[in-house]
Amino acid sequence: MAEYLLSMSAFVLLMVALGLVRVARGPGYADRMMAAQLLGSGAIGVLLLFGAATGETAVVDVALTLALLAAFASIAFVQYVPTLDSTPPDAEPGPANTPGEGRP
Amino acid sequence: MSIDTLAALGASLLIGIGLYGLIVLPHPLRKIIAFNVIGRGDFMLFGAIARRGAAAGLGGDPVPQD
Amino acid sequence: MNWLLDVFSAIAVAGGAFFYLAGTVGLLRFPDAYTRLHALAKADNLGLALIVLGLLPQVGSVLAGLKLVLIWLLVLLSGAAVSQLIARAARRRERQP
Amino acid sequence: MTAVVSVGIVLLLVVLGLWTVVARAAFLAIAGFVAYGLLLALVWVRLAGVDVALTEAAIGGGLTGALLIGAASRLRGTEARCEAERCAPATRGLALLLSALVSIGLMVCVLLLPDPPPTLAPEVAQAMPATAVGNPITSVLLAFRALDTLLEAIVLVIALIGVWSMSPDKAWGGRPGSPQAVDPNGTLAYFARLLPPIGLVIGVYVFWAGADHPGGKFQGATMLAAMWMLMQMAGLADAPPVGHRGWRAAIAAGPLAFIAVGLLGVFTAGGFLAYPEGWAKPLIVVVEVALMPTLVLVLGLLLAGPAAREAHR
Repeated sequence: MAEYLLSMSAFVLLMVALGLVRVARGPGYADRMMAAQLLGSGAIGVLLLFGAATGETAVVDVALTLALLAAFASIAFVQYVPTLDSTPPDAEPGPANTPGEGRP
Repeated sequence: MSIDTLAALGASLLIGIGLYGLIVLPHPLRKIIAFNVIGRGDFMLFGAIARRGAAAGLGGDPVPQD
Repeated sequence: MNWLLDVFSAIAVAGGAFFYLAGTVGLLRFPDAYTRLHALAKADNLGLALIVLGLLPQVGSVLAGLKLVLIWLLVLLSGAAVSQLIARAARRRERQP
Repeated sequence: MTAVVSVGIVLLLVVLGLWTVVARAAFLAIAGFVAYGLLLALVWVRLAGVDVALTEAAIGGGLTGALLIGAASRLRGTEARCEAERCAPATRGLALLLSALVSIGLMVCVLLLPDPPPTLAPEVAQAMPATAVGNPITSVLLAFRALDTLLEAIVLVIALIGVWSMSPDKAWGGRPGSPQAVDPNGTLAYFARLLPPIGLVIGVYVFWAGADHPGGKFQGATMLAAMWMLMQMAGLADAPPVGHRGWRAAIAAGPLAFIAVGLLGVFTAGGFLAYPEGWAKPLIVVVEVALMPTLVLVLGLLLAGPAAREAHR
């Protein structure tokens, strides 16, 4: 069982690594924003499988930490990545330039 | 090859990569990232060496991990 | 009884891995951002869900099991919110000339 | 199978390290760096350093990504200018040579390490009962090498002072960041209302678990700081003004309490940061609980950045 879970975790890891190709290629910035989400959920899956395979119970806590902070990082990506694309280099403020992320 | 030797070799390689980036990249943010690649590589080297010191029921020597 | 649980775990985990595969293929092959987002959500929700489901019989305690479920719920929640935000940002960008 | 997976992970790690260096755009480097951090968490699990894996997941996966992407957004436009300063091929060649030498030197050292390896693990295991803490890492951090941990906390405070000193004169004493105008009924606001309570529970759990299992104040504090930052991004909370005395006092309280416990040791146990017999565990708990709020505030304010809005007094 441990071997099986380990190989599954390697498989999921490979899938996440391949998914990163899309982030590298773009083209739109929405594709780039997906990076955080893909990395977060992928890493959680890999960690859980890995932990179950090696019998290291504390890995669940690592995955829990990641689940919480990946959510935070995703939001930060969504907030800031659009400002990376906009051209004016002088007109400052960061995230406030994109107010109302949730405006309908 | 055991995981600790493998990780230590990988870490050595990463330290070199980070060092190259730190010297060559012009943008300050990129320099910071490269420097952090070195830092993480260092930690990993320490961790790999700590793993070799596994004894007394502990998974690794806990002192270098701090 | 034990082997039955193991078989269940194996099948569920394989299903989860399949959805990660599907998500990646979609992410690489689908034509635009919205459809790619849709593919990504499959990996998040179903992939992780099946993996968690498969690992549930393998954990020793109820607490660890609850943590697994909590992890999945957290990913579900953040996935839903972030997908919304990404899609809206893409749409706003599209409407701009 | 295990060997294949290990080799694969280390290979992927090296590829990601290369990516962060050669990537064209800063964003790609950041994405690569976050992935590098996540993969490192996995390597740390493999190296039986779950405590470090936890820190790596919290700081590498979450906080650093957010911090770097924010910095990239502030620095946009400078990238093209820097591109013009690319260094000459000769310099690059030299840099490559130097890096290669460092790498090879380290590898040789690794391969020549003494066998059997020297270790302090038995000593730690032997001395641990004296601290009554179940997690060896925590007992090293807070009992055997408490001075390091004290200085780490102080370094973070100094880093915060450094960030604050970047504030423009007219904003000095004001609030960091620009005010957020976010729809209170939007998805982000909803998310920022739902997640922090859960994050609070998990953060305190990880903090508390640190005594006997992997975890601790740094990891817990990171989560709480991230939740605070999320509320700020959604416009539900505002960062405190940099000049506020109460907040500054709260930040100083943690290290001061640590130093007080250390001084107590001078009188009762004959050494700075020495714990009297039988009092190790309660004093460690006091130090951890005192440092926790400081760390949350410092990490949160580091993320928020220097003061940017004028202080109205």
